[in-house]
Amino acid sequence: MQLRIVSTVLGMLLSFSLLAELSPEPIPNVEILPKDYPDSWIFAHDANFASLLTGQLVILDVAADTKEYKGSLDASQFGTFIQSSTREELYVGETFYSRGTRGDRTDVVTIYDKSSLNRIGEVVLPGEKRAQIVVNKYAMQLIDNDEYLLVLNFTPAISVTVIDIAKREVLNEVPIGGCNMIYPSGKRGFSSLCGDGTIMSISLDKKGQVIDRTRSEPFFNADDDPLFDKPMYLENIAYFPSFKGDIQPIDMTNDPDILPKWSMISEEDAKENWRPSGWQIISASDEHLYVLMQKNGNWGSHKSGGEEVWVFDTSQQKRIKRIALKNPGFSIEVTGGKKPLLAVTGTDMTIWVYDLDGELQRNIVVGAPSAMPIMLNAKR
Amino acid sequence: MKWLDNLAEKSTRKLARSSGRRSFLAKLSAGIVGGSTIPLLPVARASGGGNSYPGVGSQSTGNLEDPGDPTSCDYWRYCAIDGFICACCGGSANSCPPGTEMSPMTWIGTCRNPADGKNYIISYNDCCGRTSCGRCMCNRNEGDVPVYRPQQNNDTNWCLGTKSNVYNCSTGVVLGIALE
Amino acid sequence: MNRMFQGFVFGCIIASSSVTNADFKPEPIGIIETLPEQYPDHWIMAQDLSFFHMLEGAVRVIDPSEETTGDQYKGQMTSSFIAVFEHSKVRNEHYVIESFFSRGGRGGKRTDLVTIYDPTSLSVSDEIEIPAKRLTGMPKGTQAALIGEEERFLGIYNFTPAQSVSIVDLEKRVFVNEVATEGCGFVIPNGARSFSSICGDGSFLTSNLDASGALTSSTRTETMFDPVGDPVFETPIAYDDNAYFLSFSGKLLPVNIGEKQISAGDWLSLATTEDEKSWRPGGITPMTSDTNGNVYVLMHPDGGEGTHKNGGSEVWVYDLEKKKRTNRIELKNWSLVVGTSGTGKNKFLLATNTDMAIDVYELPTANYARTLTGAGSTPFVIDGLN
Amino acid sequence: MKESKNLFDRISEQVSRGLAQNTSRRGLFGLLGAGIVGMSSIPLLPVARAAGTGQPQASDLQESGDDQSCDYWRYCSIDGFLCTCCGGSVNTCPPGTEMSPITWIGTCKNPEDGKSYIVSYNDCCGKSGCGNCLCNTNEGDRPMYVPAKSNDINWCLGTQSSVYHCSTAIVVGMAFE
Repeated sequence: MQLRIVSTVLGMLLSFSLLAELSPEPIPNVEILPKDYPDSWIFAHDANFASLLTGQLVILDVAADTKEYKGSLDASQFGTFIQSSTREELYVGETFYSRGTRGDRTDVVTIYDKSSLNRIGEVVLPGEKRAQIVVNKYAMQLIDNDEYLLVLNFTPAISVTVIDIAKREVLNEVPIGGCNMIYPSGKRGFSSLCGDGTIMSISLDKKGQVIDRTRSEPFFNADDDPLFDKPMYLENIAYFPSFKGDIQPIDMTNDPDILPKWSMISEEDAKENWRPSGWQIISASDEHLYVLMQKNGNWGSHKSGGEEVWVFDTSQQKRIKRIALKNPGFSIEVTGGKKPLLAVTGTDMTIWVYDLDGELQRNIVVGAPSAMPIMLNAKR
Repeated sequence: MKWLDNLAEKSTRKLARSSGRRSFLAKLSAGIVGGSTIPLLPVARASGGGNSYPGVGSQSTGNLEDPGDPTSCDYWRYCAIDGFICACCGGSANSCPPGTEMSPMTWIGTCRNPADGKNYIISYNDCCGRTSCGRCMCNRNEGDVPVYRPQQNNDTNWCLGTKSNVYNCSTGVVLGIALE
Repeated sequence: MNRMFQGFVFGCIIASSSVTNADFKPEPIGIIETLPEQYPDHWIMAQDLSFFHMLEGAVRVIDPSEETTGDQYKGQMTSSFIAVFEHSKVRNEHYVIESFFSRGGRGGKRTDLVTIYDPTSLSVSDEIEIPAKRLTGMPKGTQAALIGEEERFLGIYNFTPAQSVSIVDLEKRVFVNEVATEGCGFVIPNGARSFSSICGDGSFLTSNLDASGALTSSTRTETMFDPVGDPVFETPIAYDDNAYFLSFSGKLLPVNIGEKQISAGDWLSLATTEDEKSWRPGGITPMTSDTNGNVYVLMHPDGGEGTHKNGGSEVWVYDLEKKKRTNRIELKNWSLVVGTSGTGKNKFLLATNTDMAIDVYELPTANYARTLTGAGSTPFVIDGLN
Repeated sequence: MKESKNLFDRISEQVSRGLAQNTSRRGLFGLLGAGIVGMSSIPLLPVARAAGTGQPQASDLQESGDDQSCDYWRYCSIDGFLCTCCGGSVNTCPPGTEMSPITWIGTCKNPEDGKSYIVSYNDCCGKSGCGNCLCNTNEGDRPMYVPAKSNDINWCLGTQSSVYHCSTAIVVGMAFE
């Protein structure tokens, strides 16, 4: 059958005249991306709530008015995503069923080549326990110069699977009961926030075995003023905003060092009940934190999104700028490089791009009408 | 809750009905060779400037001999295309997005290049192995015949002969000039 | 490890048991709804092909006579990768013919199945693996069909692009045979243990099966229509002993598809006046019928080459008994898909509009009644159960 | 309970400052907190005993409102597609799905009798997302490190398939006043 088709093509080609103004174009022809992406590229993670099996990551150049869509990766069933900064690799944690929504379950970390976006490997995760949570960067992290990949499990028993990612080999599973999420800390380890207001820290040896486990004194109250679970790292300091508007810095260089917290909310702001709100609400550029803020925030409004982005200087611990968004934001990310841009996933689920002075640059639609690109990953 | 409302509103941002046809295309043959495409809703057509797809950047071929915007459903090469336009999805008019696979079998149309007035054979190779791109849905049916003539039909998923049959987007590759 | 969770659980026990005196009975947990064994005949099976997310289509069971989404929506069967739906009255079973990929959107190993659903529980009662070569594409009613009076066999059209039909024995729950239909496609049943396929040259091929599902003989007709000048849509409607095919120009071709012999009748015209000649049928599913021999066709004005999928602003009704067009229904919204359901008082014309919501019209008045909103993102097929 | 009481006071204070839109059902959450029910493993739960009867039963609960609306009183801490719009009901799953035995629990105030009830948000699993009536209320919701109070987690756990379809809201008990 294919032979017949090929001969049909040849037959048609033979009948073409040689007067072509446009030359015949090669088939097949598949794009390749640069090994080192420009600073303005981001990965927009479309959680796709109405069709979770077809979640995806879309690579966008937020500085571009043309050819802004660079490619995509699939990320099935509450996928997780992280880029390697030492290898030309991208990692997607995902879950498949042999019959789509039913049948045998397989959890994998899929490994993609960064420039071809071809799948170059896969690590099958044991135990059918990969955490399925709404897209969250801290459900999968790289540590120790990207040598080890950590994947969160939730059954609801909570643990972390340790993978030697160079060898594509599962090394260990570390239980972290009472605590959750993976915040890289120390030379080769991670920390997790705990429901009792403490932070637990685990150090691993080269074989992924636990060599040390510490737990802090309680330093926040998860009932009264919880910390958001998605912090922003600047160097080794993780900045956790709280529901009511504090910033809790934690130095993750070694065992977590709880630094003094400070408030983003002035007395004036408090009168208008400004609070942080949204999904991915904090990002950073240089020494500056960018936080998505909501006016008239209240109990339960911490995931509603906000109408302004406030910029704070971390050394002075004070606000240096307010950016009013054209369309309310749900998630934000600041790109790196010399000309950073502020990318905002609007509550309309399209991407709004601003310069750091707050001027709207462009609006980008990511995919199908149901797309929900609620996690933005700047180039790492 | 506001964002949910807005989301619902956005999903009503639907594709418009097509209008305006090029009758000259009706006379041209569109043949298969294998074939490409997936089908769909009749789509948004340019009204005035731009490609008429909100949130999608316009493009230019930068080639006077190949005029038009490859992200627009009105681009001359797309006279018998049916699916998501690859130029909006990380590919171009004649290339697939990274990480996908181009279908070796293609559905072929004959489209007139307004620059030289000549008719070109266009091969609508599908790009496969990624879930639907979802951007720039474009469906033009000049020369389309029902599926019992598969070689002239664009309702078929032409991700055949590829490692994955999952359809991502469609290209429009110039194969050569058609004899008048 | 689980201590924390137990803590929460015990907290709840204390709370709950402390209210034993209160005048209150807790509600049971774990109850799953069921549907009646025989659905009311005005219910519809709306198939959401999920065009933007093809791995997660669904066949949704909907009561179009109800007012709220919740009352309308009865349940769904997830249908993977632009699947095909069939229902057997004889066996009272639903069939979803679907494809799975071991690694989802990026592919991996493909598995094609006939998934069998129990209509009462809407749960999977069985599955039959078939060759991974079924046609995938826009929905056509004749991609698969039940064959024979006893509906023992299911024929499924394959396209690789080699053309064939897979025969499944529904009684034994096995794939039994692949019948080559080179140059022809689709499965049009005729009630006997045979089926016909439409060929690219305008002729028909009939394949006859034996009791085991093996091919015994096949016959091919002369050309019956012009597939270039005025092609017919793939999917006919069946009435009496005829299959009525609709041509792009708006004519109906009655074809008597018998086991031994196929014969075409005279063309019937939907248009009645000269003014109507520019009206053309079109849509994703442009034609349907009811149990009384009325054909409903989605029509648009100013038709021409390439407009055959544009949908329409009107539905024209043709009465096959009276052999004349009896009505022109002006639709509330431009629509792309039509279907009917029901008999007697609860009888409906359904039309998927360009917002992908389903408008409901009461028959025979054709009065607009309501719009169904819970039918999914792209409901391209609406099946009544008659 | 002391901590919770204080919390409740503080929430009430916010309500009185006029921040809330739905004051009727606001502020009661956190009184008892929220918890997970492991139905199969904890037979002592009234929840489990009731389930043994096998039939949905109309309790003496007086209710009002539209259970297909996100504002319905039982939905004070739900996140997902309402099963009432998906072929199920407020306390039953659509045909062919499986109800998750592990649930996230909220405390909602019934405006009809002014009492607070414990509502169990059992997910229905094993079919693709329903897509109808998406509702997300976050009162009492906590970040992921308090998993028992986080609605960002796919709670289709302990089911044959973890694919999420829709959410119910089952009244399983009465809360302390």
